[in-house]
Amino acid sequence: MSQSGKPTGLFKNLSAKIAAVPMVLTALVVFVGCSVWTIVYSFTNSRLLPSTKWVGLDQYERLWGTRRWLISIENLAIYGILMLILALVLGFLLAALIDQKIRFEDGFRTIFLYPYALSFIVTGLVWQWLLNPEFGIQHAVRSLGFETFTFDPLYNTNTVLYGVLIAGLWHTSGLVMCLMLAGLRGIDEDVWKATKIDGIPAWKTYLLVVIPMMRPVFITTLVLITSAIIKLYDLVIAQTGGGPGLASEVPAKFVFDMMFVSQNLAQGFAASSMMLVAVIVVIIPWAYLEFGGKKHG
Amino acid sequence: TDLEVTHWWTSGAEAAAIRVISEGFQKSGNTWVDGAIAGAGGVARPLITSRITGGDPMGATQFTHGQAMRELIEAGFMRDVTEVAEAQGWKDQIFPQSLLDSCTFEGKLYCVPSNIHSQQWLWLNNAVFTDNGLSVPQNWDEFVAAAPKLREMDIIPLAQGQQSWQKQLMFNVLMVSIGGPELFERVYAGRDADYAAGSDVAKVFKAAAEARDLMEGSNVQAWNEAANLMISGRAAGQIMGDWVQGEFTQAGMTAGEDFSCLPGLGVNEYITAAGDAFYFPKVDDPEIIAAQDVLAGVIVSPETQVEFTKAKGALPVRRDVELRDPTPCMEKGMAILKEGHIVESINTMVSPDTVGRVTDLMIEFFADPSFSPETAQAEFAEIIATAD
Amino acid sequence: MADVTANMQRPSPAHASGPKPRRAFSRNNIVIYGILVVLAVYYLLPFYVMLMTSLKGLPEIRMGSIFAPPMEITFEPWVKAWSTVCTGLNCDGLSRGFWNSIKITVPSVFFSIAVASVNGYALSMWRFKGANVFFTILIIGAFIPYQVMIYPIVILLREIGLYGDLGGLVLVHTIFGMPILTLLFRNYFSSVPEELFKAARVDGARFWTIYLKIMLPMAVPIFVVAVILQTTAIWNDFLFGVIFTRPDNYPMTVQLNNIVNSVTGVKEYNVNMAATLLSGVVPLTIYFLSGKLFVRGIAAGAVKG
Amino acid sequence: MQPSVSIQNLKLDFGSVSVLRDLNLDIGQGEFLVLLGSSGCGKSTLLNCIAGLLEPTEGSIHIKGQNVTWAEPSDRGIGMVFQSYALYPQMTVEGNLTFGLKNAKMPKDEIARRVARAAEVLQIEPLLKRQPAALSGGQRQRVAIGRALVRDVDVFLFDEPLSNLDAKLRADLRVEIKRLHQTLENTMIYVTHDQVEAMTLADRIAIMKGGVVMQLDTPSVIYNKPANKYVADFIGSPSMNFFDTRLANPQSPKVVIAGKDVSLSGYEFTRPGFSGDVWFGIRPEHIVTGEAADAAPTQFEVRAELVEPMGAETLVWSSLAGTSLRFRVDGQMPVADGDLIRVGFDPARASIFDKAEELRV
Amino acid sequence: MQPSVSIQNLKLDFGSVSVLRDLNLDIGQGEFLVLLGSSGCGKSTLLNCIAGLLEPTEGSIHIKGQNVTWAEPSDRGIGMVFQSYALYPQMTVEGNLTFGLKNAKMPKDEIARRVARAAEVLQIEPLLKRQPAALSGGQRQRVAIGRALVRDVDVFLFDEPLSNLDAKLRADLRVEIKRLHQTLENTMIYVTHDQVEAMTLADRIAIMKGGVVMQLDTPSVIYNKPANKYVADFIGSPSMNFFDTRLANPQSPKVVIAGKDVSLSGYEFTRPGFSGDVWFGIRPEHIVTGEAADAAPTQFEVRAELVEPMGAETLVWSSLAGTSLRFRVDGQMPVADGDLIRVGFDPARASIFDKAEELRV
Ligand SMILES: Nc1ncnc2c1ncn2[C@@H]1O[C@H](COP(=O)(O)OP(=O)(O)OP(=O)(O)O)[C@@H](O)[C@H]1O
Ligand SMILES: Nc1ncnc2c1ncn2[C@@H]1O[C@H](COP(=O)(O)OP(=O)(O)OP(=O)(O)O)[C@@H](O)[C@H]1O
Ligand SMILES: [Mg+2]
Ligand SMILES: [Mg+2]
Repeated sequence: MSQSGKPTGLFKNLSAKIAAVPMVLTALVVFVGCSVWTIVYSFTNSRLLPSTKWVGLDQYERLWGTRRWLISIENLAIYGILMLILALVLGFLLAALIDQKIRFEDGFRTIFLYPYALSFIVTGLVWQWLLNPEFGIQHAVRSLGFETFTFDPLYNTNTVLYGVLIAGLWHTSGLVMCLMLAGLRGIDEDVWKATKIDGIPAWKTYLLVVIPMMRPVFITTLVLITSAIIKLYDLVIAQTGGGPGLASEVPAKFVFDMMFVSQNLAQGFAASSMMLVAVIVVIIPWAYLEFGGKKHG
Repeated sequence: TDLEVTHWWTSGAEAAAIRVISEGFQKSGNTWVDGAIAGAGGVARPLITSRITGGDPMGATQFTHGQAMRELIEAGFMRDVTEVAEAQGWKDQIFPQSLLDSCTFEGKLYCVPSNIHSQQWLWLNNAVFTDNGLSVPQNWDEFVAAAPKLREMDIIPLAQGQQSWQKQLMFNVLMVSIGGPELFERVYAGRDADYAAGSDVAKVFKAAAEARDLMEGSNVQAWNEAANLMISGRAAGQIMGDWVQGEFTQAGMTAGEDFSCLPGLGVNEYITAAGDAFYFPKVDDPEIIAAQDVLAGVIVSPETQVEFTKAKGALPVRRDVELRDPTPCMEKGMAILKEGHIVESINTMVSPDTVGRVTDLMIEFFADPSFSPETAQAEFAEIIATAD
Repeated sequence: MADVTANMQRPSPAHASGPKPRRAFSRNNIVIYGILVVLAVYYLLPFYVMLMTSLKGLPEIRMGSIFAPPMEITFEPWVKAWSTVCTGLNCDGLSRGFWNSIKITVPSVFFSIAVASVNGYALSMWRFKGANVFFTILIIGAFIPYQVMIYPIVILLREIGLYGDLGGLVLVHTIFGMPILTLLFRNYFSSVPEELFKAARVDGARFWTIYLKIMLPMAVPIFVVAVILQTTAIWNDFLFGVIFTRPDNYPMTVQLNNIVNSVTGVKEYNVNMAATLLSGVVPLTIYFLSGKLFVRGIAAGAVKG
Repeated sequence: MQPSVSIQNLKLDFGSVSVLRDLNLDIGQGEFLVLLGSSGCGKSTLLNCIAGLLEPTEGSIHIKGQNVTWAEPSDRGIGMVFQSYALYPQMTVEGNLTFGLKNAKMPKDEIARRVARAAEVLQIEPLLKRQPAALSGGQRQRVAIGRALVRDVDVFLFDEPLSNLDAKLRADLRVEIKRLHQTLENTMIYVTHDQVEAMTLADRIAIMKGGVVMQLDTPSVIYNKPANKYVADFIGSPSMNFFDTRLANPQSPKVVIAGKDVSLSGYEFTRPGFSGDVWFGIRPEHIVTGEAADAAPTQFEVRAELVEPMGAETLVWSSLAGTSLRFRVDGQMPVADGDLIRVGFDPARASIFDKAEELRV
Repeated sequence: MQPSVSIQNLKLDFGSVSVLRDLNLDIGQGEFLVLLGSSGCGKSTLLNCIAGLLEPTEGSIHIKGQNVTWAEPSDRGIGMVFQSYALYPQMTVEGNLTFGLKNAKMPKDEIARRVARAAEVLQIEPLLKRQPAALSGGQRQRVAIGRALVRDVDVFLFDEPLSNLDAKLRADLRVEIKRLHQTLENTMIYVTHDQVEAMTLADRIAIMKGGVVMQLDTPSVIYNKPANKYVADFIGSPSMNFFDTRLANPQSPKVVIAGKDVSLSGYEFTRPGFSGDVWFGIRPEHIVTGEAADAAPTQFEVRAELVEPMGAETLVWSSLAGTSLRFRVDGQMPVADGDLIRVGFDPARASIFDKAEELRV
């Protein structure tokens, strides 16, 4: 038996702290450090290489005067909201259907999940193809005799985002389904029984009882989908290249093009700083509530 | 020695061309490590700059000339090849002079031009016109006049891909060809914003608006898909650089007979003499430095130039090489070059940032029929006012 | 579960009166299966088109509908995509990239999961002061577009001399995999009874012993999930693969990009599709084989808040 | 009188496993029936069949004379209370109570009336606006009962409603449920594996094992005259002491325990005249000590091996004739390990089972 | 003799919540101490402090004279058994038993010897190669005990080790733990909220409430002479009947219940001479009926309101002087709801608490 004194703060749980070093470094050096670096350089006149010629808020002024940036933000907002809602709805619908103790459950689940195994690049390419009026779905339907059938979302400024959405949903909703399915399976059987005895129809049970009970699942899902939405880039590149016109431009692409095509780093940094600020404003209060004060278990 | 060379020449003709260089290089006993990455703007450029600034430079890299590289040169990441140039007497052979000028920074030469590509061409599928009882236009105005008839026949007058650089190319071609080389240089090199807002430039925007109408229905992405529209007769013409010839040749069409080419859109026969160039990052290893020197020599050597330009369908950078089996179009180009009807490339006159802004404007303008030429011109003038 | 269904749908025995029980194909079931089948078509269509196109010859592609099955099946596009299609001067198709991808994916998956699982374990069992702050930063990090980070990370890697190394790429994957994976593991380990951890401490096990001997063997389901997610993400990664490696280490996605974006005359759609499928073979196989484990693993704790 | 719930030839298989086998049960109007049995014996399954949550493989279920074998759960006039409460976590208590009624489009004032009554009966008025998470276990269980109560049902089904609660609360709620039954006079079917609950609550108890009913009778008969050894052993804590012996029945029936003849003249035989190998069972609480032992018809001297003082009484573990013998003594009586104690019992209170079928003789 | 475990001025706060407040406790060598208290009173927290799994905010803990307040759990010479067993699910039983020893780098043959001994004591030899998932609840709990046993510790800590088991198994294992204690003679600290366990197992019981010890004494004292009303109410099931009355103490102490004078001449006062408002408490099991009632010093007539037959005895709920009165009658005695019953008790067996501080008078 040792007769040691009270260990001081630093040495308490020493191993745990050592083990957490990678995480701490990542959090501080990469996520905080790099973000701060980016923000700092957004106040400079950096072009191809970072420079320290300060220009104050010029980059931001220019950014908010750039139509492409405004369009990008608007596009992301529309895409993001629709994607969130539709992915959750579709994912939940799929999960609910699969949870009906159906036959071939494994088969259906695999069919809905496999797109997630493919990259956004592949997803974008395939859907670009399918939505191509020359030989895609429109062509196929027309050759069946419906000569006036028109389905070319990618070639219309007003609908291109929905074309991207179709592909995005195709890719992501399977994962959402999996998460939802796990959530549904975690719900107490007795609650189902109780609603049956109360004579509640199934749709009402889902809406009023089950979904509210699946809060943690929805949160995990939200984190996953939202983080993917904000990073939306590859899909657009592969599917539309941002077009037609600027109709499917997104912020991540704006940042990338600014930094590497226009070789105006500072402008790209300014744009990414704005994205960062938006993320932080939305996430921090939520993350604090969700992860900050929580007790074990 | 192994020398890693990055480039974005991945298509068939381009790959054949780069093979010429690599074979020439390997004859010297060195090894060519190929670092091909498809997609110039989006992928290859960040990679190349990251590699160089990240301290893991390749041995040599393809890059478009112009201001793009300036900062890397200024920051001291790039090697100058002045010695090789002087030893091999490039000054006398390389033509036009502007090629070397754009590689020169503070009196030193930092890149090796490999070929010349010109952009200001209108390509026409002759059969489309003759089959419909039209004569093949000889200039832009005739082409525009023929358009309504083509439309009736359900033919897209002007093919065009949706990629952003094509929109920019289109606009600047119109600027050179419709507006004339002086206008072009006054706007970009002189950065004369007032002029850019004036009536001369307004003509260019009017032409652009016309072109926009002519392009309606051309729903393809890549330039070669657009070319394909034309080859297959669904479109009548295309404004594109000389590299598009390769597509016609591959489709078995003969210049002059099956297709026509109108440099400067048949209006102002001026072309840009810009092209690709190779750059050499600074390295410590003397063996690699030696290999870089060898490569520099190989690129401009007459033997390479003949084969290379043939494979790529480009014009050579030396005055002393004879084209082998040139097409009538290439001969036209060569003649214009020799006459000195050359304009500088936009890339050497303004920064990539400015090019990007012009591009964004053109993307919007060409995509949206309700975008009036007047508004576009006003915005364009603003970009020119703040261009750098 | 399947048994229950079978029983619940059993027709009523002869002697029972009253309203008839539900039958195997009640209206309900028709609706359910109807929706499922329609949706399945949406999900399968791209795969079907890719597969069919990759088995056709070029002339047939130009003529026919993309939905029509090949009149004449040819595996040539596959062979070409795998072994002869050129990118630049290298004409060995995707095969080279395949091994590179494996070389990149295996260590990256290993390290990113190793680090994230230790993080999750430390966060849930050994909560020390400030741990949650770092964790929150990580989670926010999950939302940061990669493009924002590329530039500073290039500088960072240059400073520590890992730029261009496979090690550097592994590090990058570890860093960017950390937020989501840590969340996953933290949630999972939080659902492990705390008493188990206490018992191990009483038994004299310290941080690493508990992790290796107790927690690791218990976390198999969540490891499966993590491996699947991470393998897919890393295998499909393009941006990091191209920026943080040299050409001789380019992963398959880079080659796929080269093949698909190479602009030559007529697009060889069949080869492109074959290449696309080939590049997806590994993640697809993983999903097909372990989809069940994936769902089970997620259910086992990934979704508990 | 027509039975309230009548179950005929009920069979239920899960795949190849028979969980209920040809089960028959009639439950009278207003009766409190407890289904008692060890874990996995099919109690919940039977209850779910009655509720309509599981469909039987064969057989029929009638409630109030109606064949409801295939009716919807909500159409059967039943209410059910679950072990895990199964409250809707995001609704207030009131929401939980009214959810079913609103869904049935009942008029508002009627809903309010019923909720008020249920809240009053269950004394949960102050909780109506709270969420289940803010309730204690006992309160939650009361709300769960309330949910059945407001539906004004004929039959209440309870599936181990108290087993998640601590002992004290369990005792209190047990009494409340009993009171509730006396107030409402509904039929109640109550599943438990706790025999104290069964004994105190039931009008009749059905002891189940492996999907069949072993005995169905009043608590007192089940306790005093268990029909078979399983029931005898299952009921009572600590459980009955069993001696392996032989019932000789030439003229007067007797058994031999630890060498002593024990006459069974006072024993009420179910199968008079039986003789053969038997289990002779006597409950620990029927073993007396001290003066009472001296007065008992049968007496032994045993050594206390382990003493468990439990407050009001003390449990003593000893052995007799190679069999462990448990009995209780008054909590005030000083007993220590190793003490020799005189015990006695009245064979009339014993239960005897033949060894072959383990049925009461 | 030096105490085995000594806890001095222990305080523990979780954030702003004080869970333990200035707690002092000395546990003798070989003593079986039970910590009893309702849920959330801090029992587990105290045990975790002793084990070193939680660090106290203030105060010190000594085991065998050594200050171990800051020592590692494994260095304290303690073994701990958890409610949820906390067996390492992926190891065999043997692996579970040897994990701690291997961590301590004990020689192989010594490990084998200890495992063999523990397996013998706990009768789990046949299970050694199995995984915990293949064990029954009782077997798992035995393995969990074995894990502490092999470590040859001075102090065993049990945190509600039996509360996950069903009633029958609980009774059996209770006896086993008692036997184990008699065999090993270690110090044992045992947390439970089940009073039967506490009464049967403990040498001394510490009744906790809100982080402080309310009473620490032998089961018999706690049962018969609870120090305050909380303890009196907490111990005993059904719990003590309390009458709200006044203790008048001019010459001879007495209280008035339902209009009758009840003389307290036989009552052993803790605070002789006290007078004022009091709670007069009498346990249900100290209320007698029938002939015994006639002989009791104090008698009343009450009406049975609810009858709970429990087999060996029957619990009767009635009321007296506006207070609910519970008592037990023999199981054989026929009582029905509404019957008038004569009850009596001996005031000497009562417990009386002043109303202000609720301490025993
Ligand atoms: N869905 C199911 N599929 C297969 N077997 C099942 C299913 N549900 C229950 N069983 C089996 O049926 C038997 C009876 O289960 P039931 O739930 O009725 O037991 P129980 O008496 O309620 O037990 P407990 O006291 O543990 O609740 C058990 O052996 C169980 O394993
Ligand atoms: N980590 C914690 N943070 C804050 N409060 C806690 C924590 N752990 C326990 N508590 C609180 O401390 C009090 C005592 O908890 P403890 O677990 O010791 O109770 P207990 O007596 O063991 O109860 P039970 O019988 O339910 O096990 C409880 O009110 C609990 O809510
Ligand atoms: Mg059950
Ligand atoms: Mg506890």
